[in-house]
Order: sequence, then structure tokens, then C-alpha cells
Amino acid sequence: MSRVHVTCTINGDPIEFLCDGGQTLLDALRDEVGLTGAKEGCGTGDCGACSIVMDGRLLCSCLALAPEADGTTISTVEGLASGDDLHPLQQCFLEGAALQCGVCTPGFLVAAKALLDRNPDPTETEIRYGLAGNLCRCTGYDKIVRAVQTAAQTINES
Amino acid sequence: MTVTEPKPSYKYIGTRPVRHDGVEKVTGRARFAADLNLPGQLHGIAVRSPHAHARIVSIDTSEAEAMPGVKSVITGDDFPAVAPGDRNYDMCVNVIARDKVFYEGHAVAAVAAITREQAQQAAAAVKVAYDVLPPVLTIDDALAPGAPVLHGHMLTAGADPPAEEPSNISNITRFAGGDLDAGFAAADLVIEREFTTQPVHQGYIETHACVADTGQDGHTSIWCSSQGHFNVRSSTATLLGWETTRIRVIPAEIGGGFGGKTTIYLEPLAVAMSAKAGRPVKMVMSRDEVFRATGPAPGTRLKVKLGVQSDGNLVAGDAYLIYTNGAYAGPGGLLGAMTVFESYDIENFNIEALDVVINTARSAAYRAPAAPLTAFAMETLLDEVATELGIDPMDLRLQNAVTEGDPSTMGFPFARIGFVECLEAIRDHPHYTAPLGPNQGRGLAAGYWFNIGESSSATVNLNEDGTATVVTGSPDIGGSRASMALMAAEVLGIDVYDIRPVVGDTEAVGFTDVTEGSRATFATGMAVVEASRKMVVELRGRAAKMMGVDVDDIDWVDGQAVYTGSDGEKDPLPLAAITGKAKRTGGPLTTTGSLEAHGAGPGFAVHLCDVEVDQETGVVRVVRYTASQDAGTAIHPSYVEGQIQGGVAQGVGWALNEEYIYDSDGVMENPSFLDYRVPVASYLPMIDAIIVEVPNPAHPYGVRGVGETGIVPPIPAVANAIHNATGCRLRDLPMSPIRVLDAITSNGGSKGA
Amino acid sequence: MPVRVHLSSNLRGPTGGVAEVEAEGATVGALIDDLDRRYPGLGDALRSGVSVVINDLLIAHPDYEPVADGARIYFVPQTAGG
Amino acid sequence: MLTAMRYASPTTVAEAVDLLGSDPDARVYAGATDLIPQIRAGRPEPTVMVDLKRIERLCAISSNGSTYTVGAATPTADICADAGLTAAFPGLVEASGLIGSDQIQSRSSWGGNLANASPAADTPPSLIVNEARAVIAGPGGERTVPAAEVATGPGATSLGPGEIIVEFELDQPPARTADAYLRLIPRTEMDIAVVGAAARVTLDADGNVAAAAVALGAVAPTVVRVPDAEAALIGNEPAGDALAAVQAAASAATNPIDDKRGTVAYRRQVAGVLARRAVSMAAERAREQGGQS
Repeated sequence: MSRVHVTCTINGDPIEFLCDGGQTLLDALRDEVGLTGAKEGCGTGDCGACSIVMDGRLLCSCLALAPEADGTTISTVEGLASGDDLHPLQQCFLEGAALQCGVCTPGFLVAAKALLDRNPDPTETEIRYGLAGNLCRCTGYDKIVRAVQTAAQTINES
Repeated sequence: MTVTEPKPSYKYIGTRPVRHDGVEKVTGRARFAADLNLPGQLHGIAVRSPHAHARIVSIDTSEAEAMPGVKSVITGDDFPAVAPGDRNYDMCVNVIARDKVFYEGHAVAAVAAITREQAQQAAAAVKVAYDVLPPVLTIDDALAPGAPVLHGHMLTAGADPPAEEPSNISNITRFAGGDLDAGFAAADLVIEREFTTQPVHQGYIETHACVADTGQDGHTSIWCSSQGHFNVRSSTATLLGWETTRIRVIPAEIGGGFGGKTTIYLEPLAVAMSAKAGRPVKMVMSRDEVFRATGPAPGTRLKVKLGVQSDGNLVAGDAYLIYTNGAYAGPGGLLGAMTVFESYDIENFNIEALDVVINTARSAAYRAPAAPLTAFAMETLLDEVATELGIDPMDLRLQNAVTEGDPSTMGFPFARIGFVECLEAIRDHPHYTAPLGPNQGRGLAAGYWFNIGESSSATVNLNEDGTATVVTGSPDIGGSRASMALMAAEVLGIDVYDIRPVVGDTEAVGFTDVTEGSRATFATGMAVVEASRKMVVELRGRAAKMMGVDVDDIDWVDGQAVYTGSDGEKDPLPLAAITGKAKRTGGPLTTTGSLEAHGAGPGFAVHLCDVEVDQETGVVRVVRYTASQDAGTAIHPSYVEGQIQGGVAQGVGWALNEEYIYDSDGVMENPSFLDYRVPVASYLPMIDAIIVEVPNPAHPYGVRGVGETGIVPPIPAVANAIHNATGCRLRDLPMSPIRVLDAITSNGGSKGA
Repeated sequence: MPVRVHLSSNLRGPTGGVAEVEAEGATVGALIDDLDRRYPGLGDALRSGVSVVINDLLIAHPDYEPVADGARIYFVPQTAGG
Repeated sequence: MLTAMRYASPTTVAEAVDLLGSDPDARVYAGATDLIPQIRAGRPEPTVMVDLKRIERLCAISSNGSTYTVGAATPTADICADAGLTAAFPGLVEASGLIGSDQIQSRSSWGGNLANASPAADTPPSLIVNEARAVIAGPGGERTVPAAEVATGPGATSLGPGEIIVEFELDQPPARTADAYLRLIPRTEMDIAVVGAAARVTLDADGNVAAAAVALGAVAPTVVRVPDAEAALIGNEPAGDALAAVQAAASAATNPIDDKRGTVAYRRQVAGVLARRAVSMAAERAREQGGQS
């Protein structure tokens, strides 16, 4: 059984890894690349905890096969901050107490970043539908929605 | 918005600092149990029963053991025998079945291999021969004459006369007070209704996971996600028949629990396999396993009857409650009995509660266990009473609400409680009188939950630079580290960011009970305050030494030792000046607080919910929600609001969509987040959380537990709102579009009585 | 000095349904021993899964808790939580 | 997940057809939003996953003025972002946008939605009322069939061994024509339709219905057309009795089952309600469009 050699760019870094043909991208990121920010909450694309962006598209990495990453550019939650400077979304999640247990937080941040990249000034409803693929069982979403609103404002003002 | 009684002014308590573990969590670096990998690690998978009820005839592991990469295969035979009736029997045989399986998903064996795929293939190769038994799946099944009895040793506790034959009723609880017949005779209105509810899951996003590493010396370390690592240690030791001290449990970050991680499932299996293979073993449940094999909240059938006088005075209450606790005995009925009438002053009452066992996964605690369901019954009945008598539902509750000195169901008089204040906070909120749109309705409901104390430990270490490390034994599920730091900052008088709150492992901090019963900020907070106060005594002593004065002349003010004696002026000594000289004044500055917390204070909540109902499809949308809750004192208000909002969201899901669906063989039909529908962001409105602060006199800062009460009122609040919008009373959960449309259709299709 | 002890209604089997009884003891544990002498079987009921409320304070494991003169003691079932 | 499974990413239709035709256990991999969870659960066990997303033709949207061509693997996110499609087929685009979350939208496609042959799929009813044609490539070359003929039952299609849907063709609708799609799910997002209803209406100059199509999802083994509803609309104003007839005809056309997501009675009743609302919404859109043309 031969493993597949994948070359891609993750969070700006050139990365090579070996994976099985049937391995999910989530498992490869976590087990082969060592990036454990994306979490497996369901394995069926229903919770969004494994959200990443591949070639500009937001997706659940549990529903992608790892070999598909060859030649792509991927960003994960680990790439959201620049050095010590947190992304405004991260800062607003912190200041707005938009996380409790924190296990869904990486997925929310990645999805919210994709949402704001596409729609820099979303309404509350657009945020709620835009993040409907990410489950949070702790917060009731109130503070998450507010944090995304505040972050959008911060980004738009800067 | 906060309703506040006159209270001491605090410098740190009540502020909203960024949580100390926050940066790690927003950058993806926080380590949850499944994120840890050890060198040489194997992957473990449980083999689970496809049958809801069966006798295990034989287990053949030989083929699995011979497969490539397989290093360890275990069955129940690898664990010490446990006798039926032993106090740990249920827990032990739930983790791994012995002679019988009691639900679909019950673990019967486990395998560990080099890769997860090898383990999966080997798990599929374990051959289990079952003698399938008829499953007991509902309350009616369980209570039917001649029903198959799950546990041949189970005699009903609390039965009068004492039970002589085994049955599926594990426990009967009875509470009574006053004269029930006289109470109903004095009533002008008597209403009796029956309610049914289905099991629901806590739905934490992180599945159960652990890594166990057993060394040559026979000691093991376990990294895991749990609400209480000391409990993981003792339970694992019990299952393995090991001395507790052979096990060290290191708490990973925990991705939600809500009661579901107060018990154990994987750890003893991982340890046993690790011991057999001599390598670390990691186990991570799939979502499917979480649904099938870990504890949901009970399903129920509840019958409640109220007697009311025409002025709204509640004079009699009769409740007959049945809770299914899954495959083993559980406390659902007892807790239902303790909560059903607890919020109201009803002189004459009778409560009988049955706990029954059925062939579904063993129930685990879920946020205010049992109370959301008794509230569903009681608070919708009150709504009906208000409608019948033409009394405003708020006035009806204010009139009958328990206040300080009123007797609880159990007889003791309530200490200072904040129920009336919570009601008033909602009454005075603009939401209460805001106009409703077409097809909209508004529902009011209240809820009650205890808080519990138990054992907690904290250590305060002052560092050379004048900062402090606060180590506690309570896993941080929802931001409790920040609360610990705030309380320590308040006592020590140093900045909250100069305190590093840490959750210590079982060998790094004193024994601490499970994070349950909303106890972390209350009880572990007390331990932090005690350790911090001891530290202040110590610091005053050191300062006195440094200043050369009597310790009685030193006060501790805003993080400094201040001389109050009459021997002239002396410069105050800030904490950092004292820690910098610790070596010369007596050595390291470390104090501990270990205590059994007394005086847990009951918490009340009052919720107001607006729904919009599509009268042609039965689809219900929650369009506005306001919730008040007595927090005693909100240590970190943002996280108190978060607890309230999270409770509301879970309660709304429970009300409208969530349920376990089984086929006729007891196989779960919806074990995924697709078909087990927890609320998504687009399903909910903003949730306005009003913190009411009626301090708990038993806590140094007045804290009441806040984690659970918020899930109690939403179900009846939604039900009452649906009634207000449609004229239909829904008494069966979930209030799905199918049920709502059915109710509307049988009601004549329009807003009726 | 005897104190007044209140039993939640599920604990009243051994007292024949009587809610409030008298007992003596310097600690709650001693009180339970005394109650067991007066109402055989009550001791067992009070030693497992039972808390007390003394002077508004809920105490989950009260065996060695001192009982002051004039105290009112309420025995209640222990709670759990999630 | 199977370690032995291979991954292939052909860049031409011919390569894909070769791969699929030469191995009966090869599976098409487009979005795989259903397939990957199924494989993880142990069934099916493909030998090779043939990723279609690197074949340009399968991911392109184009129009020659009279016909739109949409690659079968085009992510529905791209379809929703396409102004031409949105103007011409608002209901079909809405249906496309309802498939799962934004994350799923990056992967879901018309081809996947149709070939997966779930009776509850969101886009097939809309593809059918818009008379979409599926261009199918296989070992024997290409053929074009009505989209309605692809799914033949739950999980079953008319696709032969080695055949894939390459693209869809949709004719530019005539004037005063619009479609709509409504579905019922319990929680606003992230759900499988309990009932889906698509309608397309063409109005004449007087505002009466000149042509109509109504199709229902999740109420039978395959999408159900409702000819009685269509007949009731023709020549009439899309209001009052005509809409009531649509509702009754739609309910009557259903052949639903009881399952964990819905009951027969509920599906039947709600199918009528949604069909009526979808017709009404499509007619409203057609009317607005008439004002513009």
C-alpha cells in the first residue's frame, strides 16, 4: 500500500505530507501535519468544528479527502493571527466572551472570516445564516453573533 | 442589564476581563483530549452491541488478535468481577458489559492497534454471539405485567411495603405535605394534565476522548476530557480494581459537558489496553458513539393536578412522575419530585415519582437534571390556570412564589432567595409589554434549580515577581478560570491579569469533586477565597517582619501591606516587594484552601419567549427571548450571561426539535447532528439575559450557581407562547411542526380557546 | 437538650409519618444515632443520600457537624446536578 | 476510512469515464458530502474515488444567450453567486443555496444532488420544473436526457456503468416566467427537506397562467410532477380557486412515507401548502418581471 504525497501551502508555509488515499483532510491536518486547531465534532459535515478554507472555499475538512489538497492553498485557525497580533475576530471573540468551552471556536472563527471576506457588512440575519453550519452548544450564539458584528465594524473602520 | 441589591463594592468582582485561557482557544492551540498524541501511541476502538437487550453467549477475539497492527484486545473478563447489587455495579458494567448488554451501543470489547483503521477492522472481526432478548423500550413496556426484567437483582427502593420481587422500577419517591383532599376541596378550579417527553442528549461538541499511558511500574497517566478528573481517577480505579494512587489524571481542555461528562466511558478501557500492550492508547468516540452509548437525559411521563382558588391562591398539588433513566437506576424521578412544586407555596401536596429502567443508554446528568420537565408540566399548568381564572400569568406567579422563610417541598424554610426579584425583572422589562405581530404569541415561565456544594481545593502560589498562580481542581467548562482569578484578585488586591488560574491534575492539587450542580464558581470559588485569605494573613506576617512591627498593626489594602500602628508613618509594602524577599522572611508563599462547601443557594430564573407560528405548517420560530436569573453575585457577568443564554438555547432545542428516536428493536435512528437537531445560529434570536443579584448569604461573595437554572424555564415558556399564538396546548415533546400542526388542525385550524 | 428534627416526607416511614421529632446529640451523627434508637430503621435512612439544613445552611455530609442548643435540623434528600 | 482506497483526479471527461468504466467499485467524488460519511460508516467500500472537480467542463457556468450550461460539479456557492442564473431561475438558485451550510455549499453541486438520488434532494424539483437537461458522458459517448429521467428511485439512477453527469442545459425562460422553491425543515438550516415544492409559472399579457410546472420533493420515491395543479392553473389567474386547486392537487399527488423526519399525513398536507405558496411566489416574480420586459 503506497501513501499519497501531497504538496500544498498551509497558512503561508509550504507543506508536504503523506496520507492514505481514503484519509480525510481533517485527519491529515491533525495527524500528519500536526495542526490540531480544526476539531472533529461529528465527521459528517454537520457541526463545522473542522472548518478550513481551501483555495478560497470554506469547507468542512472532515468531508474532503486529503489527497485533494495537493497543489492547493489552505488556511486554518492557526493562520488567522499575524504573529502576536490577533485577527479582529479573535480579539472580539475574546472581549465579547463569545466562547465558553472553546471547542467550536476555531471553526467559528474560520467560518466568520470567510463570511466577512465575502460580505464585509453582514446583517444579524446574514451572520446567523452564514454561521448556521457551525454548532455551538454553550453560548446560544448571542455573543458569537455580537462578536462577529463588532469585528466587522472594527475591520471596516480600519 | 443587572438588577442589583445594595452590596459591597468590589474592585474586580463584577468586571469582565478577557479570560485567561482565551488566547489559546482563539488561536487553535488549546489542547483538548483528542489533540494529544504520545510516542508509540495505539488507537483504541470499542466493540459495541448492535442489540438493545441480549445475553452475551461468547466473545471470540482470536481473529482480531491475529490481525496486523493489533496489540491489545480486551473484554469484560479483563476486569475484576462485580456483583449485581454492588454500589459500583451499574457504572462498572455500563463501561464494559459482562454477561448481558442492556442497550444498543453497549461496549462489549475493545481493541487497540497501531492505526485507527487497523483497530476499526479488528473491532469488526471480534465475534460476539448474542442470545437476543426482547427489549424494554418505553415506560409502558417497563411497567407492563410480565415485562422482561432488566436486572434480576433490582428491588424497588422506597417501595411500601418493601419490594420482594425484582422489577423495572428502581426507585419510588414520595413527598407529601398538608391535607391533599382538604386542599382540593377548598379549590375553585382543579386541572389535571398529562405530559410526555423523550430522552435528549447534552450534545457537547467535543466527543469523549482520552489517552492513557501505563508504565512498567504499573502506574498510569490519563489525559482526558471530563467534568471531574478526580472522579475519573476513582471510577477508573474501581473498574480496574487498582489502588487510586496508581492513576494520575491530567485534565485536558473540555469541549462542553452539561452533565454528560460527570461519568466515565472510555478511560478504564484505554488503561486496560495500555497496560496489556505496554504502550499509550488513545480513544476518541465518534459522534455516532456519543449518541448511542453515552448518557442522554431521561424521558418522562408526568401527571400533575393543581387545585386553585378563584383569587389565584394555589391550595393543592398532586404529581405522579415517571422518569426513564435508561438501562440502570438513576435519580430522575427523585429530582423531579424535589423540583415539581418547589417554586410555589402550596400547602397541600402529594408527589409520587417512579424511576424506571429500559433498554436505552444509561442516562447521565444533563443541566438541572429532571427540572426542565417538571417545569414543563407545572408552568404550562399555571398558564392554563391563569387563562381559566382570567389572572395575569405574572400576577399568578408573584402571588404564589416562594420567598424567604417559606417551606420547601422537603420541609426546610428557604433562606434568602431571588425568585420574586426575577419575576419583577421580567415584568419591568420592555419585552413584557411589547406588541406582538401576526401569528405571534408570548409565553412566561419560571424555573428552579438547586446548587450543590461538595469538596473543592485551591492552592495559591505567589511568584517571585509578585504575580500569583491559583491552582484548582475544577475543570473549566465555561470560563470558570476567569472567575477564580477574579475572586483571588479581589482578596489579594492585585490585578486580575497578574493571576494565572490553572486547573491542576490529581497529583497537583487537593481533591475536588466533579464540576456539576453549578458548583465550580460557588464551591471551588470558596476554596480560592479561603486560600487567598490565608495568603493575606501570611503576607501581613511577612510585611510585619520586614517593617519590624506587630502583625496586628498591618492591614492589607489594595494589594499592599499598610501600617496602621501609632509608631509614625511607614511606606506601604506592595505584594511584589514581599514576594521578592520571601526567601528572607520565611520561604515560599503558598497557601491552600480545601473545604466541603456548605450553603449552596437555590437559583431561580424567569423567562419570556415570543414565538411565531406558521399556522399551515406548524413550524415554530422563537423570535424574541428575555431571561432573568438570580446569580447571587455575578463574578464575571459576561460568563453568567453566557450560561443563561446557553441554557435558553438548549431548552429551546429540547422544546421544539430534540429527541431520541428508536426503532422497534431499540436501535437509535437519528445518531447524528443532522437528524438530532440542536439549534443552529439561524434558529435563534438574540437572548437578552438579565442578571439578578440577590447574594447567597453562605458564600463570601454571595455567589449562587448559575450553570443549570437557565435550561429549566424554556420548554414551558415556548409551550405557553405557542398556546398564546395558536390557542393550542402542547403537552408532548418535542413540539415539532408535526405535533403543532396536528394540534392546530384538531383545534379547528384557527386560534381557538 | 433535645432539638427539633424535621424529616422530609420521604424519610418518615420509621416515625409513622410524623414530620417533626425530638432527639439529642452534640453532632448530627450523634443525633442520628439517637433517632435510630427512638425510631428503629431511621438511622439507615438518614445515613445514606441525606443532607441537612441547619440554620439555613445546606450541608451535604453532616455527620460531625455540631448541633447547638435550640437548633432546628431538617433532613432532606441529597441533590445531584449536571 | 479505507487505507486501500485510491484517489484519482482526472482532468478530462474521457479520463474520468475510463477510470469509472474500468472498475465497478470506483466511485464518483464531487462533493461527497453524503458519500464520505457513508464510507466512514463502513459502506460502501470504493476502490478508487474519482474526483471530478479538476475537470474544467464540470465546474463551468456559461450561456450562449438562449441556453445556460452549468457543469455538474459546479459548487452551488458559485451558482448562487451567478447573476445570470439568479435572474433567470431564482427558485432553482434558492434551492441550490439551501443545500447545507456555507461549508457544504463549497462542495455541493447539481450533479451530486441529482445523482445521489435522495428523494428529499433540494435541487431536482427545481431542475425539473425548469426542464433542465442532463448531459451524460459514458463509455458509449455522450447523451442528453431530461433531468427528470436521471433518478429512478431512492439511491437509484438511470446512469449506466461508467457514466457521469457532465453538465446541465437550461433554456432561457420565456418572458413573464419565473420559478420558486420552498421546503419545510424544522430548524431553518442544516436539515433534510421534509417536503420540498418547486413551481414555475409563465404568465400571459393579462396576468393569467400560460404555462405552469409544479414538482414536489420528499413525498415519493422520486420527484413528483403535479399535472393536475398545472392544469388547474392554465388560463387562470394564479389566485383564489386556482391556488386552492393547486394545493389540493399537490396533496393528492403525494405518495409519502412515515419516517424519522415526517409522517404521511404531515407530508401530504404540507406538500399542498408549499406547492400553493411556491406557485404564488413564482407568479409574483413573473408578474414583476413582466413589468420590466
